[in-house]
Amino acid sequence: MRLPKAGMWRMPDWSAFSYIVTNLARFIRPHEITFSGVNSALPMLACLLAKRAYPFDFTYINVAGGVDPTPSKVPISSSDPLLAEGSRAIFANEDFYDLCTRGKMDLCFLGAAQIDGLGRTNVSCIGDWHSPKVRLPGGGGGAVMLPTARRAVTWRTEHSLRTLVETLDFVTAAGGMHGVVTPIAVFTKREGRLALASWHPEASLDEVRRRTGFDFEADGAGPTPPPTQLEANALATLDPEGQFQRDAAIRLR
Amino acid sequence: MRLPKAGMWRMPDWSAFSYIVTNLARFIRPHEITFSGVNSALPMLACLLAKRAYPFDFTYINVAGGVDPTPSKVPISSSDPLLAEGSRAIFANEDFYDLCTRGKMDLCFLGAAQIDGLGRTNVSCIGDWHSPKVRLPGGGGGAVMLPTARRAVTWRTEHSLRTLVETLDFVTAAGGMHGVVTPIAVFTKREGRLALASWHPEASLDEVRRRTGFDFEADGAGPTPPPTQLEANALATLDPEGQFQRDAAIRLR
Amino acid sequence: MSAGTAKIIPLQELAARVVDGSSLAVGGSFLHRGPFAFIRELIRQGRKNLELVKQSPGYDIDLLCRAGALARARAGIVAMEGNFGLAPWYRRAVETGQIRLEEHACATLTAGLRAAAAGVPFMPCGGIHGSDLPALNGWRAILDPYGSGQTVYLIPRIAPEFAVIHANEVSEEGDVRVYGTSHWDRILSRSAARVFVTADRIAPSASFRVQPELTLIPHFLVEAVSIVPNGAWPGSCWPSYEVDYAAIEAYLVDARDGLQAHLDAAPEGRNVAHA
Amino acid sequence: MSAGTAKIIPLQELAARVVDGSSLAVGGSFLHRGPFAFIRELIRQGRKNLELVKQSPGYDIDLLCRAGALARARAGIVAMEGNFGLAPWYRRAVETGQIRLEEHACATLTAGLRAAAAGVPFMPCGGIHGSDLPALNGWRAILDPYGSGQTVYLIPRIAPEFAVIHANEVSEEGDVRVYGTSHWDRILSRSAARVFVTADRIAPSASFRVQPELTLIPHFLVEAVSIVPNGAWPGSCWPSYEVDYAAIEAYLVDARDGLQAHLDAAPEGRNVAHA
Repeated sequence: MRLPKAGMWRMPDWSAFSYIVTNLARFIRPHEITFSGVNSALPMLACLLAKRAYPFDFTYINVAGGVDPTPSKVPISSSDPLLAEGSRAIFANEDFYDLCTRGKMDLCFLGAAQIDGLGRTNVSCIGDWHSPKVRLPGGGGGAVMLPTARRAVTWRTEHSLRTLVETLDFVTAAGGMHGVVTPIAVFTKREGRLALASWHPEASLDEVRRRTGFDFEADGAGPTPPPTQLEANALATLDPEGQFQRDAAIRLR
Repeated sequence: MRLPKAGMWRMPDWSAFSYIVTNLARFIRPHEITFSGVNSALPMLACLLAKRAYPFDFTYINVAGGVDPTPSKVPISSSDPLLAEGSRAIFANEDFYDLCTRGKMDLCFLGAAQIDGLGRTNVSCIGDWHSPKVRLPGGGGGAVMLPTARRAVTWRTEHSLRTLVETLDFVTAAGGMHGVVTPIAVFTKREGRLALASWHPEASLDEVRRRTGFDFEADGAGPTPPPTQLEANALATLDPEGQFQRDAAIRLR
Repeated sequence: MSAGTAKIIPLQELAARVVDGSSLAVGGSFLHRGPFAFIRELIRQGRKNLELVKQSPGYDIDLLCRAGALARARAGIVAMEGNFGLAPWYRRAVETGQIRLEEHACATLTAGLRAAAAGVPFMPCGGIHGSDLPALNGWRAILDPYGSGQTVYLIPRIAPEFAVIHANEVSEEGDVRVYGTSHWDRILSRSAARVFVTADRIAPSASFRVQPELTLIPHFLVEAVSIVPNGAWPGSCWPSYEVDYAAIEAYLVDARDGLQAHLDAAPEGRNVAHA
Repeated sequence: MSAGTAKIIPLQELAARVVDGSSLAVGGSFLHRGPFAFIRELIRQGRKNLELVKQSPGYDIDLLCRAGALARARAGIVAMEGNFGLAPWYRRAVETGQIRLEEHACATLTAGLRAAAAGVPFMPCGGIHGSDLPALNGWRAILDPYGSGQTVYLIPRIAPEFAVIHANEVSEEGDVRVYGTSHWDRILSRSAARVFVTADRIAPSASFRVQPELTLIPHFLVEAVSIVPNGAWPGSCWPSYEVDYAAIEAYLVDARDGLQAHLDAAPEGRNVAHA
């Protein structure tokens, strides 16, 4: 990814919502199989954006059994059967999990509540599992898909010391984390630990460090390249009234 | 099964073919799930006969994925897709094997080349497995279905010292054998060993003993009750030109 | 089960067959094609101490917790989904110890169900390494006895007493057809001892004969069926109806008699279910 | 594999991708919906030292043995079926040691394929107790670590390099539809590293969009497809054509040049395959 020269960047209005969706989409590679699951509106939008914005072909499968679907509208629920509209096959749950565990899933988007410096995730609980302060959604795809997908990418709508932590309250899933996207930063795994790849043009390396609970390398990191016209247009098409952006209610700070 | 008084019986023309098909059908019980597989023309005919001749309902599933099919004609091959004609579902191979291993298959018809007194079967080879005199079809359903079906029933078109043996050349399958039908006899399992239930009216206990390679109990055995009118009619409907009977070419002696 | 016997009964009679303390596998996923009218009927009948088994429950498990009908859950991921986030009454039930949770990954729950479907005591499952879930649940890993050097976790059999599926269409005889994804319904219908189905409508048996490949569950695996139009409300049943988000918003208001109001607002009346 | 790329190629090119010594899982069962034109094309191209993996091979394995193309087989039950009994050239090949057989029950072969499909090194399989097959194949049994007292056999992973399926219809993009039973084709298509398909005809992509539930194998699992009308000859392809018993009878005559005569009699010519 070619980065503009640091410091030169001016773009006051790259929303945290657009930042996360766009940077999730940028993890998608040509001719690969990419999966989005339940509770995953942002990755769903990222996959649909990539289909529109990028000049290459890839296979998008989702938890609704869709295979390269052409939904007549974008559903609020990322597991909505609308996501199989226009699909020529139904590739249901048992099938896509087996695809992943046998090593043929190239890219999986998986949710997380807490993420540590090793790219492990907690989606189970805040506090002790047996008497939780907050009971979270739980295991889901992570424990099986994170270690078996060729690449897994997660996102967090809050970048803070309680979401990007040194120590997880519970290790729900560990293994193949490849990338993490937050409102202000993109991390990728390097030598077994998350390293900063780039930061939101309105943020800075200092801010990312201040708001991150684990240590990380940042060699070669700089401001994230802005959305291309194609990326911006694609997202505008997917969210014409900005409803998803409003519902997501994500802030940089 | 009520038996006519021994000795009184007169019926010169109960063919070995009809004897096997009819007695296989008589193992089918009301409201149960019964399965016929590949290489199983006689059990296929038995299931179709039972549907026509017996005053009770049962579920007939087969290796062609058929569930209570109504084939427009009776196929030569017992795995012919014709056996799913008229079926409201396709219950394919993985499904009926799982049904059996989880203990919900009531009655399975399974082929055999050799059968021993314990009701174990050899369908693998004559002679040593590693340098066989005759390589037989092999494992098939037996090793998994025989021990897991609630009842398994087999048949042999030749009743002789080389087919009903004291010692199998190879134990392909062992376990839940419930009954065996030959051109001259019906065996059922009793206290872990095959016992004679009845013999062909034209045969005798002596003849069955002479032509059987293993010892067996015969308490309460007598001539097999002849085909009822309904059984005879049903078989006539299934094999109007006697083609199956000719192809099977089964002899009493 | 035998073929052809009349299997279509009223919803109340279907729900009445589930006794207190039963383990119940529930079809669908989150807000989509779940047997929600059946779940509500269980609550109307005052069922208690149930166990719910489902990879991704949400509205259903929250409703059961809110009604105090649930004692145990085996689940992969629990949320209302859409934009509703966590399932509030479920969350409270776990945090206060009102229910006992066995936390799974969706695929480990499925592995346990596959073990039941295949009649074996356990099923291997890929992944899991590095997770705290095995220690939590007592899952054992074994080294491949065939020398690959791989260590694999074995998930113990999960055999629910009941599976309840909501389908688009059934035949008079109880054959089941769904449109769009089957979610986890196939494996649920093969792993439970008894399979119940609710369906939006009856379709002609002839239509099943024309396309038997579309039948997800054959009649002989199904004990009983109720015809419940809109039975997946407030969830979706593709392609017939979408999620009723307003109804879920209303459900989530923590008002006195809120549960009863929600039950009363449901499309299935006391008598609708009679087919 | 990516979506949309042109996957439809001539039969000769499809068969040419299978190199000598490959392990090949073959679809269908006995005389029904097998990719028999593909098998014949392998023989025309003089392929050698192949391994065949199939629960119930018959005509296909016999043909490969007759042509001297086969070195190994993993099979459950082998016969010509119909009224033809044993597969004569296969039988001879085993009896003379021309091929090495790994004898399975159909369900143990399937368990091995399921292990590959699920990415685990082995798969438990019910039954088998008391059979000589485990000793023959070195299958291990383990005691249920969860205390049921059950002992269960573990079947090692079986991962063929290729699966070849004959289908009724494919889309231009390579989606696969079959009518009637799918035999073992689903699990073959999920366990092999590369999936090839021959099909009687192309069906409009729109027809797949209307009923995606009927698609057995989605395009992205399929590497390449050849359109081969009557590609299952002399076997059946329901509901299009039945078994050609006369042709099989002719095939079974042990005449000089009998094999060549049979190959020449096949409907697929050198060029028919071009789509």
